[in-house]
Amino acid sequence: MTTETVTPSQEVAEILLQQGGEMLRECYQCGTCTAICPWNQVTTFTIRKLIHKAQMGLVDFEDQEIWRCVGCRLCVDRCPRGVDVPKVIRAIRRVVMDVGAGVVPHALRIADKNLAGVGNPLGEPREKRNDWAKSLDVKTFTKDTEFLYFACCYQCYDSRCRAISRAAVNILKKAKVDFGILGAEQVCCGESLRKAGHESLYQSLARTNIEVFQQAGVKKILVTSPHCLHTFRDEYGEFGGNFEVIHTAQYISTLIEEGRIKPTKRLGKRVTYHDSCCLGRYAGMYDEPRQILQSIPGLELVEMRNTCQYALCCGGCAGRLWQETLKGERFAETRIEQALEIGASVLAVYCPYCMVNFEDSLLSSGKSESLRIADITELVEEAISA
Amino acid sequence: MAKLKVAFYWAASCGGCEIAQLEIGEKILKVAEVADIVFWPVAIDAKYKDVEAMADGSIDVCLFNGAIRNSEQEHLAHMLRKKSKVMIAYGSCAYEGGVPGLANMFDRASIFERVYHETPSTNNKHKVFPEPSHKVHEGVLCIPEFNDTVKTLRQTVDVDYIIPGCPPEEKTTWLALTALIEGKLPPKGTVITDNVKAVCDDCPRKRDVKKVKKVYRTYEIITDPEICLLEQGLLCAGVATRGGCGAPCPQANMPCTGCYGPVEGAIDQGAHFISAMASVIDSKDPDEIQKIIDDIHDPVGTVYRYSLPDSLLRRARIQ
Amino acid sequence: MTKNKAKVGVYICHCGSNIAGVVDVKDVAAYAQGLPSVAAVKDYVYMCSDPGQNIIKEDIKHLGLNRVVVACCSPSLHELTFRRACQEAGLNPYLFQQANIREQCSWVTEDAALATVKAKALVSGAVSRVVHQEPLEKREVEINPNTLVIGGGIAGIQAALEIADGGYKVYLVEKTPSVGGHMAQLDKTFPTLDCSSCILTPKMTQAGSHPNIELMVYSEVEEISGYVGNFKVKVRKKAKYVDEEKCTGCGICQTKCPIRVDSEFDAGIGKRKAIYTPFAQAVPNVPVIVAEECTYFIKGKCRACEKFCEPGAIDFEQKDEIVEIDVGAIIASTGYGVFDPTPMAHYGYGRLDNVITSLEFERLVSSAGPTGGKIQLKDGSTPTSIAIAHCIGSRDEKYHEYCSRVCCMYALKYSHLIKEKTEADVYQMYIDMRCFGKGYEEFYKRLSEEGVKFIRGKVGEVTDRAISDEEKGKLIVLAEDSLLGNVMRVPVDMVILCVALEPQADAENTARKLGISRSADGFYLERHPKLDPVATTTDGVFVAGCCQGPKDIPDTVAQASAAAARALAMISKGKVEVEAATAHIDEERCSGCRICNDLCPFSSITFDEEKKVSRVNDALCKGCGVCVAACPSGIISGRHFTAEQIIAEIEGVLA
Amino acid sequence: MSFEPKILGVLCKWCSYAGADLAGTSRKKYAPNVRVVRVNCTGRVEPTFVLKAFEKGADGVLIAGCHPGDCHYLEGNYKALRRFQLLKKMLAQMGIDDGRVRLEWISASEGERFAVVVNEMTERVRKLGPFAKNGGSNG
Repeated sequence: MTTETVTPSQEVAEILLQQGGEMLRECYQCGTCTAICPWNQVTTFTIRKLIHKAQMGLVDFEDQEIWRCVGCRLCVDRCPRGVDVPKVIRAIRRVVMDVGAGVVPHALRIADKNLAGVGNPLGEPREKRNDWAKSLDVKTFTKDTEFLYFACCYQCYDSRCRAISRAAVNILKKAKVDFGILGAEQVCCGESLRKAGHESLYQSLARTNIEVFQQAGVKKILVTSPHCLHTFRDEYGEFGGNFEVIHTAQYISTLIEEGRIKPTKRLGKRVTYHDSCCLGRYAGMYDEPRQILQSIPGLELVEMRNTCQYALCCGGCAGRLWQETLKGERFAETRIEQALEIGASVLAVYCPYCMVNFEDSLLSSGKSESLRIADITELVEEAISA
Repeated sequence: MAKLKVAFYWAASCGGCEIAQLEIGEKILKVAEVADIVFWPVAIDAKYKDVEAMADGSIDVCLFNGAIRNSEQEHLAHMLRKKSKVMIAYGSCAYEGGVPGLANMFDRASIFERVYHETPSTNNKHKVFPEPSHKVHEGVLCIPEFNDTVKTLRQTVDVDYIIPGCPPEEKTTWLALTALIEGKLPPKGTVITDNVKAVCDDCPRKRDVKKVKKVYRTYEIITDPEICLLEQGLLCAGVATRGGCGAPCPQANMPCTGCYGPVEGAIDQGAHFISAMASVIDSKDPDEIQKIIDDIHDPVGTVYRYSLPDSLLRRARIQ
Repeated sequence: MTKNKAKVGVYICHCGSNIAGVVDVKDVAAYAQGLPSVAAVKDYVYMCSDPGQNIIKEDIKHLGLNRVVVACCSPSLHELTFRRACQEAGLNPYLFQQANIREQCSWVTEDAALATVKAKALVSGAVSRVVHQEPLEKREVEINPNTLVIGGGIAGIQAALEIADGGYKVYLVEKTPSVGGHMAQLDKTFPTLDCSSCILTPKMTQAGSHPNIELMVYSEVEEISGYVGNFKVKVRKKAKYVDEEKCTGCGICQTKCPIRVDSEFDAGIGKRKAIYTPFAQAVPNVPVIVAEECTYFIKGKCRACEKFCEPGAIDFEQKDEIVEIDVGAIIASTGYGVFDPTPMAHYGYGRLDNVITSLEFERLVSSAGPTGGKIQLKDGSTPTSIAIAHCIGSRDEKYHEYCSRVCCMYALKYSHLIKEKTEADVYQMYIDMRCFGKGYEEFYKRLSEEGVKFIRGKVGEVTDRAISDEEKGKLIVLAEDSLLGNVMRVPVDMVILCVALEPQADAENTARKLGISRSADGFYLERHPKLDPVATTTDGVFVAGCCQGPKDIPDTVAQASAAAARALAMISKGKVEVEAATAHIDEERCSGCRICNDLCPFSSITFDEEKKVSRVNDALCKGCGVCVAACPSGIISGRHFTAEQIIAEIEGVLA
Repeated sequence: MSFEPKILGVLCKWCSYAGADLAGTSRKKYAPNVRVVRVNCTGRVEPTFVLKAFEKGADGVLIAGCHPGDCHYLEGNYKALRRFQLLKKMLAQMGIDDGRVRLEWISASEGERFAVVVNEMTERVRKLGPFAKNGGSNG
């Protein structure tokens, strides 16, 4: 250990405040966040110390630890000073992504480059954005259409996730909902990118979408990703985009309640539901997904430990989906074990990121035989296709 | 006893006061027994020069309604003052400027611009605006000069009594006429009503302590007919308005708009109303207070609906 | 005296060179001479000196002045001086007005010429105002020498005893069946570790038997009206169904009663009967029957207690009784409530057996408690390790932002008691150790020597999910040791949650009855946080103990004594002066619109439903003028601050 | 000659008047344009006073009282705030510049601040020029 004369770096502290980290001043270093941070179940991650370094202006921007936080908000709900930790972390990341200090992890840089170039993190061509809807006969949104259905990038391009958007379309059609889709001019919602710290690019994505929506005369948007929900509903307003944004969890539960769709086909399975951070702690939607599941005949709903506001993150928020997490440190693995522990044969999710993460971990852990990962949208589609 | 000589005049007004004078119904016969009308442009053909020819002080009472908007009205006010023993400002316009007084939110130039140029139905490319005098072949044409600022009768001539209201209620008019007929005139300057308290005193609605979280316009809310309108978020000016009208508006589910003017002794009706209203806004948070206030769309028009020319500021400042 | 005949004397002070060095006082004097109603103008080197004051007094007597203006320093310095001078010369002191041409003119203005202009304006304002000023009489009200103390915890007992020993009557109202409060529930007290009941019981007995104290237990204050010196209080004495005169306190009824319910006194970890005294040393030692729990009241049969009561003290016919008392002063010592940690589900309280609150532990460790002082787990076994979690519900913006002040110290006390009675390891999970009192730091040191382990970090979670063999069957406490930067999983048998002290659940209601305010945290608001910590915004109402904010026993006792001293001072004076410059409603012109009703911070405005007019109670009004400014009819006048006077001054200074 | 604005200052006696006194005892020099009237509390200030001041030749009005939470009468300053916010809206409609009326919280210990506020306000009003008493040409 060396002794050094520490001059807390005022400039760095100031920049962090400017980048939206004001809340860090409130922290009194009690360590509650560290104590409950899910990372500490698999490795060591002293988030409290990182915040203290930020307070002192002593953050090491080259340290890869600053990319670890998944923004799951578990700590926010328990912080006695109400510090919005993900916002503090976001401010630190902005210094790297936007201001140019430190090092951007390689995998994140690729996703970032893709977003800047082709408007989606997967690097797929723009013009193929609507390929998933081919053969489904979905009408294009016009200003007389009630809802715009916005599919998440993964639901547009990822082969596994396309099933979700396709299921959603089938449900909506069956319920005779007046909806349409827009074309390749749409881009990624940018939610994860913002949490990963690239504010300027996020804002340009957001503005693009807002313009596309406004020009098309969009008022109401249906989404199947809670990430889109969060940023469309809670963040686009900052840039003049004010839309009524509804996640299918909410909308489908209403359709069922109103009898516009009827889940009649039995699903004789033990199903557990994984609350995604964005739909759960961010949007507070815990009941709707469970109500939908319980409306499916024969389905037995069981709960894992850590559910609802205490749910464990899948590990894919805040840009972590695009980065490599070492085997043994993946929350998705823990979650799959938890599901198997209670004898579930289906792990239901309501978020494409969770889907991608769980499918990945399931494959690498070789447990594909014993557990099926399914989006609730898919389960509903099956149940109503009698 | 010789019959009373009575004059009526209307200046900047809507004509409602003329009708209100007839509201007394068959009691008019009683008036006719004791009074002769010597001048009443709305009903009797008489020329200004006839009035001019009368001796000073030869009219017993002049009931003058309407505000002073132009030079003709100003001239008549002075003339009638000279000819009359008693000058009465009849109705809100003469008393406080009234609705025409809201023109004090503008000046002559902007009013002309609007009326003679901007209105969609007007075609006046060359911006021909009224001029007090205009030379033509045959000579000079004159029309009255339009003032920048509307004035009250009291700001123009000495006034003996005031009968408030837009228009005055029948019972208020009759109260004044009875006093005249019976010769039992109150001290000069009296505003003649039968209630010195605010309109609330006449209002049958149930009143409680007041806490206003949201302000509504009348069309935005269906009110409880039993409860004070102010408590329900309507800007009822009854609290800051002289009573005597019998509170007909609140009884018809409409908030008082303040036509009887300030309560006796109050300095500025609008300022008092603002103070009272703001005091009962139920918030300590500047942003929330502002949000509540944002719903008050036209404060001046609300608190000075009839009294802008008579207020402390008298008019808006035009840049 | 009419305004037309106002004769104003204007006196310009040089204040040595303080004023005259900048302001041209002769010029100001000449200007004042020309103002309306001014009958005399003089300038003098020091107006506040005796010769200066004498000039004014002489002029009042000889020139017949009926208004006086002195242009000098700030009224906060010499308003009283000159008012007194006027009074001594026979002029009502409210006919004096001061113009501040020093602090707000000569001392702050660079340019002498502009300072003179400003001084003239200020003098003009004062002259213009003083003409409209009216004589006012200072008013005094008699003080009723009886005092009401609400709440019979240590604060209430202490305050009551102080006043009673001073020779005055005290009504001590307590809502439970016995005095003693929270202190009676405690086992030992920090840092001295003396037994709580050993020091409290004698005081309770003294309060119970003092000839000047009328104890009203099982009673609640229903309504308070009146004002300082003359409060009228309605107290509901709840039916005890036991005749106090006949009961001998033998306790047989309690052994015979078949109904067992959770004991409030034992914080729910012990049981009591439907007829009970909260604890053995209760004062008075008379049990009460809880009708909602009693079999006889519910089903109409049983009466076991009655059968065995030899003196025949059981009386099922008793009814609640409303007693009216008159008092001059009120001391609120209503204490605190205890934070319920159930909403913080991650701590497992209510779900995990051996997660308990500090108050429950207090009863557990008490030798008079349900276990006789044995520290044990729910299954009766002795714990081998205990974690003490600090700041549960305190210092937490989601619950209570404030520090509860006593937890660090009682947590240390628990460590000692645990070490004394068991072999258990003790962990303290703390954010900051706050040991501010006399002997507290020393106590901390002593406990450190006893081998207690201190982990600097707030507990994040308590779980029963073991991830290793040594965790099996244990409660695992998760906390970051922030000094090490490591997350610790601490397996223990018992977790004590140091829960916050919070305002009583009915604090809002009580505050309303008392007409006092509460601070943002919900505790009663003292008049001044530093210089007047026992008075409240309502004259004659004082606060003592935790109802004003969390505090330990020494601070509570000190505040109680202070509150008693304030009440005694009032009583011994016999009279209290009330504000003369109050608001007045002209009922002849009040329309009863009720705009003003809720604005008064001192609840001095009432509405007469019959006459439909509002009315100001002079004794409660402090003359702030908020109602005056609000009255849409302009018919509330603020004495000495009338609209006429203020507008006259405005016109004057702008002239 | 440059225009010397006349500004009415209405100060609460517990905080702001004491703050102004403190500016005096610490010999802070500031513009002589504010003429102070002392009231019990900003809660006593009627909108009428402000209008009256303009009518009587003031070019601006400064109202100052205790900081929120510090009112000697508990909440008088909040009531002043509500009235002020509504009055401001009305004055804006009447074409009266925002800079002519100001409500400030100045404590008894903020002598320095009082001086700063007075100087700022004086300069602002000086720039705005004299208040047009009648505002119309022939009215």
